[in-house]
Amino acid sequence: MLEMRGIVKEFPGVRALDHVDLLVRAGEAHCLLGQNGAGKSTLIKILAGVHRPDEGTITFNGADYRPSSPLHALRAGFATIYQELDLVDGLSVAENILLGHEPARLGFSLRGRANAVARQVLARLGHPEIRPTTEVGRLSPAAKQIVSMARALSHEAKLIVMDEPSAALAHDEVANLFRIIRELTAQGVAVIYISHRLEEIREIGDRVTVLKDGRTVEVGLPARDTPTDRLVSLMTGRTVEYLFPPRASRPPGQEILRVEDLTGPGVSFSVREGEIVGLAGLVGSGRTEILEAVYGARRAAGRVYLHGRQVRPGEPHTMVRRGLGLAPEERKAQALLLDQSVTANITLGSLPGFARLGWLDRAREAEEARRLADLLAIRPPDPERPIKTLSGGNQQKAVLARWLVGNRRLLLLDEPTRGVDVGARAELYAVIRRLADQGIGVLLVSSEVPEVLGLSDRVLVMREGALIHQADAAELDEHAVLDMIMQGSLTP
Amino acid sequence: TSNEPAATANSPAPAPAATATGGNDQPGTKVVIGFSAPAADHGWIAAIAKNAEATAKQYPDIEFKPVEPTNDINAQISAVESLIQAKVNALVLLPNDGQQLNQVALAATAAGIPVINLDRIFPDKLAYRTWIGGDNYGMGVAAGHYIGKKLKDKGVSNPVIVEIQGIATLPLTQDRSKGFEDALKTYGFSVTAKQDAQFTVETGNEVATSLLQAHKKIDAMWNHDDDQGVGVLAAIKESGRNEFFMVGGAGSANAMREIQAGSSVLEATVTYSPTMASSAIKLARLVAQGKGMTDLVETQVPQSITLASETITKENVEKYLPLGFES
Amino acid sequence: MTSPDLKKAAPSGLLGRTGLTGLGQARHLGLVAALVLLAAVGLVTRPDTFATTSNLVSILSLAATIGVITVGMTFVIIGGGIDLSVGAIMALASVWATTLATQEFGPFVMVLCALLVGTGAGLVNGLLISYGRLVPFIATLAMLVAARGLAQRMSDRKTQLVQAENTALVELSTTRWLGIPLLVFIFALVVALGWVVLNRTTFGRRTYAVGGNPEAARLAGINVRRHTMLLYALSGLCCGIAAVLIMARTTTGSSTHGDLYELDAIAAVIIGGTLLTGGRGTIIGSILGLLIFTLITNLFILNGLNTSDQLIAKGLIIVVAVLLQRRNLKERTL
Amino acid sequence: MTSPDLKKAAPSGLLGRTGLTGLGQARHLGLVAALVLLAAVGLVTRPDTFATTSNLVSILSLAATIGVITVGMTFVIIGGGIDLSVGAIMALASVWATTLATQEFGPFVMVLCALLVGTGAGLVNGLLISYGRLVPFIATLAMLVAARGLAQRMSDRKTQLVQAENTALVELSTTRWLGIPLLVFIFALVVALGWVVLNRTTFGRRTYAVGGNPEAARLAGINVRRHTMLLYALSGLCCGIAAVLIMARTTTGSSTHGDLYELDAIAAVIIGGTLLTGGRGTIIGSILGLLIFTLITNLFILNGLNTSDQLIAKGLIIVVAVLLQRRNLKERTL
Ligand SMILES: Nc1ncnc2c1ncn2[C@@H]1O[C@H](COP(=O)(O)OP(=O)(O)OP(=O)(O)O)[C@@H](O)[C@H]1O
Ligand SMILES: Nc1ncnc2c1ncn2[C@@H]1O[C@H](COP(=O)(O)OP(=O)(O)OP(=O)(O)O)[C@@H](O)[C@H]1O
Ligand SMILES: [Mg+2]
Ligand SMILES: [Mg+2]
Repeated sequence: MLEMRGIVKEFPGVRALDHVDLLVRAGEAHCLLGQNGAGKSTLIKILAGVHRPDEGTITFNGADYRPSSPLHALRAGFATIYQELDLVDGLSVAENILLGHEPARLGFSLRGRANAVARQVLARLGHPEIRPTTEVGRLSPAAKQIVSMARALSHEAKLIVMDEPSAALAHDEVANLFRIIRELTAQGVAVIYISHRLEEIREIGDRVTVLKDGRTVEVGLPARDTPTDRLVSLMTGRTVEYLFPPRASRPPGQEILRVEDLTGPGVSFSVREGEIVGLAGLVGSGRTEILEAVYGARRAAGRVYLHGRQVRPGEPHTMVRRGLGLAPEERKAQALLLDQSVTANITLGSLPGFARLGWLDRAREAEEARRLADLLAIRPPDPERPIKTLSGGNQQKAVLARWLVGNRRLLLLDEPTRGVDVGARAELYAVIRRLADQGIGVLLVSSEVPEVLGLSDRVLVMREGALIHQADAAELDEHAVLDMIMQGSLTP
Repeated sequence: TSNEPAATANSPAPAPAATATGGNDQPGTKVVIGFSAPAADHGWIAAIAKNAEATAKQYPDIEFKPVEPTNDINAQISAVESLIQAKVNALVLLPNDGQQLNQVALAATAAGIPVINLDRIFPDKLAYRTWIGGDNYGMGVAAGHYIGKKLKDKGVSNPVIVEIQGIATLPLTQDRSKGFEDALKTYGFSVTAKQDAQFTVETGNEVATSLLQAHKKIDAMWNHDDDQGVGVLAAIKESGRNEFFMVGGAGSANAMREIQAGSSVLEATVTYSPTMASSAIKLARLVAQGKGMTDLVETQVPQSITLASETITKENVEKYLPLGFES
Repeated sequence: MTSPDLKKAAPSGLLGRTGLTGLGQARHLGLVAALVLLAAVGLVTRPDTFATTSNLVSILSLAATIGVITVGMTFVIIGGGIDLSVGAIMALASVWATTLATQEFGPFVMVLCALLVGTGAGLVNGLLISYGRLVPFIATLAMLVAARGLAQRMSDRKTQLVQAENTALVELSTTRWLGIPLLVFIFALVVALGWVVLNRTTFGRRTYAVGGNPEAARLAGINVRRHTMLLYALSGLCCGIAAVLIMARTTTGSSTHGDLYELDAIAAVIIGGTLLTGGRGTIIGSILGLLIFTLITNLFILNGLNTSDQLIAKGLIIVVAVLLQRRNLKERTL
Repeated sequence: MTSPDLKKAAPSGLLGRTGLTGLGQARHLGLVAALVLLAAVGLVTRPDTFATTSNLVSILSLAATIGVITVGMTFVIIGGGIDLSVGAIMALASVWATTLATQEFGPFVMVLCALLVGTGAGLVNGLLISYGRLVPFIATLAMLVAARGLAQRMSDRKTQLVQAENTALVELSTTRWLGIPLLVFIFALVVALGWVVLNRTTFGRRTYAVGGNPEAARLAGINVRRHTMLLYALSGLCCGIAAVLIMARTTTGSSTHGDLYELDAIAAVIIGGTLLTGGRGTIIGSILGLLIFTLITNLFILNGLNTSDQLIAKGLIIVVAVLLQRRNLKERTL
């Protein structure tokens, strides 16, 4: 049904796609795999009419297809869920879903009809509780992701492209998403699905195309039968062994952080030197709120103690001076200076460390950035590039790198591996563990339960703003945790 | 300046000396006089507002009602409308632009309020009871004659004459330039270059700086306005040029002091005195009280009064200095 | 994500359906409070004149010209742009419509001429910005100087009177209906139309998208460039209408009309809660903002303060008015 | 992606390391091209006067006052704000420094007074914006009107001359060193200092961060409010320096000084490639932008064009100058 051949796309200084082929059949769920920066998003943006290819041909249902604009692509039957959330905060949910193809008569929008359509699509996605009239800017990231999906579904598309739709979703939501994908493929709609979670690909995918450094290394592998090792080695060019680094052998040291009744009664716990504490829970269960409250980025009830002394988290800058660092959840809105270089983004959190009397030592800055770019395998490995030209996963690595500079005592990591590929993930885990071994405390939020269990020493389970369980990670397994976080919270 | 007995009634206007010679200054019926003028962002206009207020204060029978000065036509119309609503007994109006406020002045007249038109004239004679103002054309003529005569006496042929205007879109600027041009023509001269400034020190300075670059040798310069003249003189001093002489305009105290000191290129200035505002208030009072001007034979205040523009030089500056306005 | 959580985030309220909820209302409340406060000052200081019909009518007449421009400006700013050329375009339209050549054809053609000139100049802005890719600030600044220059040339820097045979035009300002001059009705009509277009048509809703997230709008299949162009044309049209009103009020066309209107209009829009970064804002807010400014001026007129004190007081009042509608740092922009 | 590819993208050159690479340079090339073009016009039309030292010096002297203000404005705009009050603050500082009471203490105290008044007014702006949470447009607009009002009150609307005993101040403009007036050196010094602070210090780096993404800057541990406040104080300080220069040039302090400087300064900054949304921009660009404006005016006066034609031509030249440095739609903002 869709055939892309020999696609080449160059950005200034980077050949993002180098003769890529992709074949998609009607009614299949076709997965795209590849490391961060492999060119997945670029490829699907070509399909969506955002970028124009420098070379190559595309045929769709036998006819030549050359999208000149997103509008053209939508009309041709291609709908896309983009990796970066692209919604308009000032408009309502329904207006966002139907943006560009609003039901209208003589230019007057028919809001009743629009709300009805939106309600219907949201219901189909299993979220009747998102009201079509709510302003999108007030929704949580997860709800925004749902709205993005609803927008793609609202088109009568023949092919739907999903670029890491699950990155912002928790377990139960992913199941919902897969139900929809199955419905679509059953109706003959093709789906191109991009994700860094191999188990998802195994579950939903029919066939897999693997990209590496802008080239196709394998086309149309059967998704269910190809061994994981094989996929990983195709992507990374090597084998990734044991995913999670071994836990510390020595017991954790002195207490760094203690909170009491933070954000709500009963939310009390502590983090010690050399300890990684994981927060498990569904999206919206209040984990981000805890991190932000500790960091002084959000006013909240409760008490915070650092090294045994009570502090008033004022503003983030006071907490940073006390040795804390937060890698926030939404990298584009909360972490990145898109126009600046990777270096400037990395050193932003520790500028005084690179300066004497306010005067920057830029050589040292560049050196440190280069070291971290190597350590985290940021690609392209040139820290002077503007960060906005990096792929999503590589930007995420730069966000983490910011707090690997200087002497932090406690790191607050909110979904640190969002959008990071398998290979790089293993390296990140190793880096985090190494930090802990050096005596730093880590408070980690992740929506991927295996990640929380595998990386943490201790796990806190959250549900609807309450801390419902604390235990050593070794004492828990995935099922037990899932049971706890989902209990009673599934929509009837 | 307006305290010439021929022009107004019987008292020198700016100084608060109410030396009444006739019976006109005797308290009469109480009158409310509305006053509206452009925003006082300029020394001359500021002097207008101040003179008006000072004069009104001299008379216990005047209730002075100024409204917000503004440079926005639309707002000035509103301001005048509010005075009409307030049913003042007489209006003294210095419009931003006579044509544009003509309609509202007509409305005032129709409402039975006599309008004393100050300086910038309404095109429609029905719009005002009396006009009093300076002679912009005459000012240009005075400056032109001074420069023309002096150059002629020196025997300069083809002189470079530079003119620095005020705000170009004001009719008064165009009148001044016209008078200047016409007067120079009688000597066979013409203006070599002219540029407009904004009546401010700073713009005068900027324009003069560039003009001095454009013309390496200048014979004479006329600057329309002594306010901006401060900046013009600073630019001339900075450049160290002194091969030419300069004539100012309006007659500020500062310009007169320069002329008196004789240390700069400024040799003369032609007057356009803000004392006219004082006279206008007096006229408004007389009109509202139904009086005439006791020095004249007429039983009523005349319909129009034009002030003469005089030339102040080192010889006569002594006499004018007390009347100069502090810009 | 569970349904209770989402519900927490979901707002409710009167304006829930316009997409500008909670916040929007609070903002307008602040503006209304400021207006009420100013009105109270008026009532106390000038009990005799302030609350008279004729004074209120005169406030509205004063607000009308710049009010029409403010409506267009609101669209442009919500759409992520800015228009510095509004006053100059109005001046050019008024001059063009009052040339003797145009006046020959009677008042109807004069109005048409003003509207066309306004829209045309706006269209040039729009083309420069959307297809020429100039930043709006620069493109409209260039239009500002060029349009004023052209207006000066056309009029030879003279004020052009509306001829006696075309007094029908002037009657917009002098004829009253229910005691209110026609031009106030025109103002009201433009505001109402602006509100309808912004809130009830796809054009209006897309304006929020184009200003709030142009990239997202483009990805959603909106022709962002054409839309941007139309926004400036719309603003130009509003300037044309304003030119008609100013001709009616002053009986003239002049290259000096509308000097610094751009600042007043932008200030009104921003005080009304529209962000200079685009994507948010309301017509009502802008008009309330404008009325605050007009009311301040009116109070000063009535109380005859001297200019310097006025300016100082105006500065303080602006600060207080806005403190009444304090906004949080996240939304901070220009 | 291979390493040779990367090298291509890696910038070299003066600005290479600031993170504003390639693009930044290309932008400046456009501005330089526009300047060269204008200079060529000057050479052709007025071969006798244009390229003389004294004309070039006079262009720089004219640019100096507003140039100093432009440096401060560049900081504020990169930091995500805007400052409409620059001209008014300069006027206030010049008036305050030339009151008879101040002048008694001699030129040194006058300079100090101007700098303090400027910084103080800027600080008030900063406090209103960062702690009072007013949008910068409104806060500085309020400062504009209030500062002008105060300047008018202080000076009683009169132009205040620098007294004879304080001519040391005026000598900044009349004394020359290597044929160049001291005030041009002051201008150059301020530009150089501004460049260093913006490109080589943590303060400068933070300015980009605060303007580019205030939330990210806050979460990275930057005290965004304090920084914002300091930016406006810095802009105020620049206005104070500008006040000293204008006093030296015009030998006066006056409430009319610096009228509409805000527009000129903002236009120069934006033509220089700084985005009104903040986070990007260079001092060099702003100064080049300013020189373009100054050069245009100089050329017009040398050639004796009348104002109307000047305005029309100015509009066209701005458009052409910016088309020379066309920018793509994605970067479009204000
Ligand atoms: N606008 C751009 N300008 C320059 N380079 C770009 C641009 N967009 C993408 N690239 C580069 O193209 C390459 C492919 O990026 P792309 O976003 O397609 O990766 P991806 O496979 O989607 O990665 P991820 O899994 O991290 O999302 C990267 O090297 C990236 O730096
Ligand atoms: N800006 C906001 N305005 C209003 N409510 C909010 C806002 N941000 C979060 N909330 C609410 O606060 C609660 C906790 O949200 P929080 O983001 O801390 O959850 P979380 O467990 O970290 O989920 P996620 O994985 O999405 O970050 C949720 O009910 C959410 O709806
Ligand atoms: Mg991607
Ligand atoms: Mg979270």
